[in-house]
Amino acid sequence: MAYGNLETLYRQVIMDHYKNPRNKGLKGDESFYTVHIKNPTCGDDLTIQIKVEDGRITEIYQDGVGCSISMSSASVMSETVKGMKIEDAIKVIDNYVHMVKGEAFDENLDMGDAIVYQGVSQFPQRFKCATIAWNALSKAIEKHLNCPYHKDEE
Amino acid sequence: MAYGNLETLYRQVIMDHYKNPRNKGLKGDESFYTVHIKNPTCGDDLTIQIKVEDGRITEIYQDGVGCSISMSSASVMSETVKGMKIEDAIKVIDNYVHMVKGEAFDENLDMGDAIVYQGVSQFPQRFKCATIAWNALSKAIEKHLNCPYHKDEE
Amino acid sequence: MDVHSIRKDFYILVNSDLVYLDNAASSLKPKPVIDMINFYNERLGVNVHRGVYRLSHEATELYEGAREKVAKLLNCRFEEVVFTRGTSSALNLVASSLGMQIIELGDEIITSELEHHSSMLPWQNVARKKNAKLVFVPLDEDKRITVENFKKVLSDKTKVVALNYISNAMGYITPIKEIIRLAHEKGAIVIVDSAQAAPHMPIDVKDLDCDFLAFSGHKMCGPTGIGVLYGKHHLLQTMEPVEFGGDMIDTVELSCATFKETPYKFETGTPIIGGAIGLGAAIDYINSIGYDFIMQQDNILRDYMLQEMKNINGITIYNPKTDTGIVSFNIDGVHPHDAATVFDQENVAIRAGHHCAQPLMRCLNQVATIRASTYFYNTKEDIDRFIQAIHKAKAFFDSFI
Amino acid sequence: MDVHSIRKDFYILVNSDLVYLDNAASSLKPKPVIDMINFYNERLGVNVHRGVYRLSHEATELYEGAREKVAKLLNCRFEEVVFTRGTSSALNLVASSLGMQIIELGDEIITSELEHHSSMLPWQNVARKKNAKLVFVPLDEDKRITVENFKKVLSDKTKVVALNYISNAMGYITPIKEIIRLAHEKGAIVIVDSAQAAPHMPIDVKDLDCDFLAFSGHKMCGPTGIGVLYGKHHLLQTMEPVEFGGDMIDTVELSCATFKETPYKFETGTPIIGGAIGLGAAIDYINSIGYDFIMQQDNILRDYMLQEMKNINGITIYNPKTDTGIVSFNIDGVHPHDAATVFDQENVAIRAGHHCAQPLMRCLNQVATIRASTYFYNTKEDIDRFIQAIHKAKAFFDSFI
Ligand SMILES: Cc1ncc(COP(=O)(O)O)c(C=O)c1O
Ligand SMILES: Cc1ncc(COP(=O)(O)O)c(C=O)c1O
Repeated sequence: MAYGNLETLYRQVIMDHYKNPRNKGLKGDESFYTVHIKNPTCGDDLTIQIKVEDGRITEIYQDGVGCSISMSSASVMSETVKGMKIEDAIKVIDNYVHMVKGEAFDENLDMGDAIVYQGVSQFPQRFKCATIAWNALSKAIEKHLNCPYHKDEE
Repeated sequence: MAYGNLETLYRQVIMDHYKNPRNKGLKGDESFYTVHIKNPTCGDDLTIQIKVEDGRITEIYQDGVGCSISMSSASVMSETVKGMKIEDAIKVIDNYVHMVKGEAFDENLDMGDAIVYQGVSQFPQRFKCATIAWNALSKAIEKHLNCPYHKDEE
Repeated sequence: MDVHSIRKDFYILVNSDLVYLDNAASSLKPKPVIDMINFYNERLGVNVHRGVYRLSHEATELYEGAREKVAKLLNCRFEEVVFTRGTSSALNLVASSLGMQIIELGDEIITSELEHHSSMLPWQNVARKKNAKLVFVPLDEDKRITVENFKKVLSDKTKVVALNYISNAMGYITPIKEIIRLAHEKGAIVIVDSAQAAPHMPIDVKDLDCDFLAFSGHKMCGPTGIGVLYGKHHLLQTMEPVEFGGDMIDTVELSCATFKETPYKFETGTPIIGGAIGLGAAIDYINSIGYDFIMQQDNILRDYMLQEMKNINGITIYNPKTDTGIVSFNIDGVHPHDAATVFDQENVAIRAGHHCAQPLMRCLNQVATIRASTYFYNTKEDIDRFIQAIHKAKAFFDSFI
Repeated sequence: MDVHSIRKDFYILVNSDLVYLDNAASSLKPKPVIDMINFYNERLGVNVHRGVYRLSHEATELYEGAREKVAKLLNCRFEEVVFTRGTSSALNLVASSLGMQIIELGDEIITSELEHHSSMLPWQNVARKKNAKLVFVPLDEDKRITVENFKKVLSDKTKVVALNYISNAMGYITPIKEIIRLAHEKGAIVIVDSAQAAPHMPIDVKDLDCDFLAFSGHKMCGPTGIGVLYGKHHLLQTMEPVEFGGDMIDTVELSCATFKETPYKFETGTPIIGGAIGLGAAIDYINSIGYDFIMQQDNILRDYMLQEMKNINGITIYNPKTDTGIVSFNIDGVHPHDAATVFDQENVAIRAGHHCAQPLMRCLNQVATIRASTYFYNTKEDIDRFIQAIHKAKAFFDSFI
C-alpha cells in the first residue's frame, strides 16, 4: 500500500496548524459575526467569529474540537482570509471548495497555506472535515451581507 | 389450459348449495352459541349459530356474504354436522382441514357432501374461503366447551 | 420505444405465459433495477453516513444519489426528499407529526370516499384524537372528485386537504392543481397521495405547489419497502420527528436531544439503503422509458380494453370513463373471488377485492370488484387474453344455472 | 465449520483485500441471501395477501414463511412477530404505542447511558410528553450494567425498562434475564434492544420472558430496511396501531375503523416483502453456520485481538473486558477520524465515531472512539492486518511530533 496518498493529505503544515492553532479563542465582543457549526455524524464542532470593517475581514477567531483536518483548516482558513476583502474571501472559499472536491480550480489565486489541502481531493470521506471551517466562514459572510450593521445576537 | 382443475373446485353440488343455501338465517334465541367471523382481506363475512343438547349439535344456522366457496361450504357444513355429537364434529373439522390443505386425511370418515371440497387442495389461494365456516364452527364448539351452560352474550 | 424489447427486461414476461394486469398493486421489476440492488448487497453491503472507509463512502454516495434522483424527478430540493417505507408510511408521517401539531378542536380535514385507506385513515385518526371533523368531497355521479364539489366543502375551517392524485380503484386523475390553489387561498395544507400517479405521469411539485406528496417504489419498477415523502422545506423544518434514535440526532443529553436538519431528522436508524438505491435505479429506468411513452401505452391499452369489454354482455364496468389503465368491473352474478380463480387458471393476474377502498365499495354497492391495471410493458395481446378470460369465466359459471 | 469455505459466500471477502471489522454497524451479505432477494424481485416481484393469482400466493407464502422462521429463531408464536423497518423503528413502535398508552405523570422509565440512541431516545420522548422520569442504571467502573446497580434504581414507580442485550459500543452482555425477573416483580414492562445480540447469540424470548425484543436484518447477514419487533401476544393485542391505512384494517367506515389482529395491525401498507424474504434467508444462513460456531469465532478473535492490542503502547482500550468481538479504543493523541483514514488506506474497515451512544462517550470522556467488531467470517489474519494498521497509524502520526 503506497503511503504517498496519506502524505499528500497530512502535510507537515497541516499538522503544525493542528498542534499550534492560530487565531484560537473566541471574543465576547458583539461587533463580531459568530457562526457555530457542527457535524453531528463525526462530532466536529467549530465556532468562528469575524469582524468586518470597510468591507474587509479585519479580525477572525476560531475555536472548536475535531480531527486534525477540520481543526487545522480552521486555523489555516483564519490566517488566509484575515485582512481580505469580503469579495476576495468569497472567491477563495469557492476556489478552495472546488479544489478539495477535486474539481477544476484557479491555481493562481492566492490561497496561502490553504493550497496544501489539495490532497483532500483523494479522500472524499474527509471532504466535510476540510470544509467545515470554510462553510462557517461562508455563513458568517452571509450574515454580514444580510445585515451589514447588525450587532450579532449570539 | 386444462379446465379439469376448475371443475374439481366448482362442483355442481357446491354451486347448488351456493344458490340454495341450507339452514340459512339466524335465530334470536339465547341458547345458541353464536360466532361471527370475517376475512378482512376478501370481505367474506359469516355468522353461525349452534345449539348443543346432550353433547349433540341439535340445531345450526348460518348467514353471511362471500364467494361461492365460502358460502356454499357454510351451507354444506351446517348439513354435515347437524345432529352430530360434538366429538364427532371435531373429528370432521379436523379431517376436512387436512383434506382441503392437501394433506393425508381419513377418506372413510363420513363427511357428507363436504367431501366435494377435496378439489380446493389444488387451489391454496382459496383455502381460506373453504375453511371460514369450519373455523367458525370450531370456535362455536370451543365456546360451548368453555362454558357448557352459558347463555350467549352476543 | 418498442414494447417487445422493453419486455425483455422483465424475467417473468420473457419466461412465462403470464398476463400481468395487477400493476396498480405492484409493478414487476426490470433487470437494471435488480442488478443495482444486487450491486449494493453484493459489492458494498455496508452501512452509510458514518463510515470513513471507502465502501461506506460509496454506499453513501449511491444512497444520497438516489435522493438526488428523486429530487430531480419531482423538481424539488434535495432536502425535501424523505425516504420512508412506502406511501402509507409517508402519509402517516405527515399526519402524526404535522397533523397532531396543527389540528385543533373544530378544524376540518377534507378527504374523499375515493381515497385509498392509507390516504384517509391517518387523518381519521388525527380527527378522532383532536376532535376535528373529517369532511368528504361529494363524489359526482361517476364517483369522481371535481373542483366544483371540492368548493362545496372547502371552508375557512379547512386546515388540511388529503386527496389522491390518481385513484387506485377508479383510475381517475384528480384535478389536484386547481384544488391546491383553492385550498391555499384558505391557508390549508394539501397532501397528495401519488402512489398511482408517480408510476404513470410526470410530477412537478413546484408547478402543483402541493405541500406534501407521497409515493412508493414498488409500484414504479422499484423494490418493496421504500417510498418517498416530499414536503416543502419550511414545513418539514417545523415538524417534529416521529421516530427517535440513531442517525437523526445532533446532540443527545440524558434529558433532552436536538435533531439533525430535514430530511435526516425523519430517517431514524440505519436507512433503507438497498431500497433507496433500488428506487434510484427504478427512476433511471422509468426516465429511460419516458413518461410520454408510459402515458401513451396506458391510453392505448385502456381504450382497447374498454372497447372490447363493452361488447361483452353481463358485466358491469364501474369506471367506463377511467383516465388511466385502471378498469374496475364485475361479472354479473359471479362473486369477484370466484371470477379471479378463473383468471388465475387462464394465467391472467388481476385483483379481486376492495382495493383498500371500502368507502368507495360502499358507494358502488359492491363488496368487491375485479380490477385490471396496465403498465407500459403490457400489450394488446395481453388485453385479448384478459378479454378471453372474462368470456371463460362467464361461460364457466353460466354452466351452473 | 471452516471459515475459509464460509468466506466464499461473501463476494467482497473473495474478490478484495478488505479486512471488514465494522460488523456491529452492518454485516456483509452472503450469496444465498442475495439470491433469495433476487428470486423474489425477479421471479415473483408482486404484492402479497390480496392477490388470488399464483405468483401473489407464492410471494405471500415466502413472506409469511419468513415470519415463521423468525418465530422459530426466537421461540415465540407466529403472531408475535411484527416486521418493521429495523430495530429503531421497532423500538419506536413500542414507545409511541404502548408507551404513550401506559406512561403517566411521575412514572419511572429505566434505561442506561450504555444504550444506543435508538433504545433510549424513544423513551426520552415519552418521558418528556408524559412528564415521567427517565432513570439511568448507574454503570459500574467498567461502564457495565449490573444486576446490583439495576436494583438501586428499580422501584414501585418503574413502569418500563428499556435496555440493550449487547452494547454496540462496549460489547458487554447485559444480565438481562435476571433484570427482567426483577422488573416483573414490580410489574414493569421490559423492552430488550437485541440489535447486537440477534446476530451473535441464540435468543429464547420464552426463557428470557422479555415483553418486547427488537433486532435488524442488516446486522445479521440480511438486507437493510427490515427488522423485527417481538412482543408478547397479550401486550400487542392491547396496543394501538401507530400507522393507519391499507392492509391493517378490518372494516373502514367514514368516521371510524376497526383493525386486524396482531401482527397485521402494525404492518400498514404494502409490506417489506423483499426485505422479510431476505431476512428469512439470512436466518436460514445463520442457522446453517450455527450460533455455537459464531460465538466461538467471536471469542477466539476477541481474545487474540485484545492480547495483541495490549502489546501496543500508546493506545487506550475502553472495554478490555468486552464479552464479544467488539473492541473500542483510541490511539493516544490521535483523533479517531484521523486514525480511521490510515485504517482505510490499509484497507481495514473499522468505525470511528460516537456509535450512536453519545451519553456513553461522555462517560468515557471521549468525543469518539475507534471500534473494531468481528463476525464469524473474520480470521486471525484479519486481526493481524488490523494490528498492523494500528502500528502504521501510530508511526504515521508520531512522525509529526
Ligand atoms: C445496540 C443497537 N441498538 C439499536 C440499533 C439500531 O438499529 P438500526 O439502525 O438497524 O435501526 C443498533 C445499530 O445501529 C445497535 O447496535
Ligand atoms: C392510491 C394509493 N395510495 C396509497 C397506497 C399505499 O401504498 P403502499 O402500500 O405502498 O404503502 C396505494 C397502494 O397500495 C395506492 O394505490
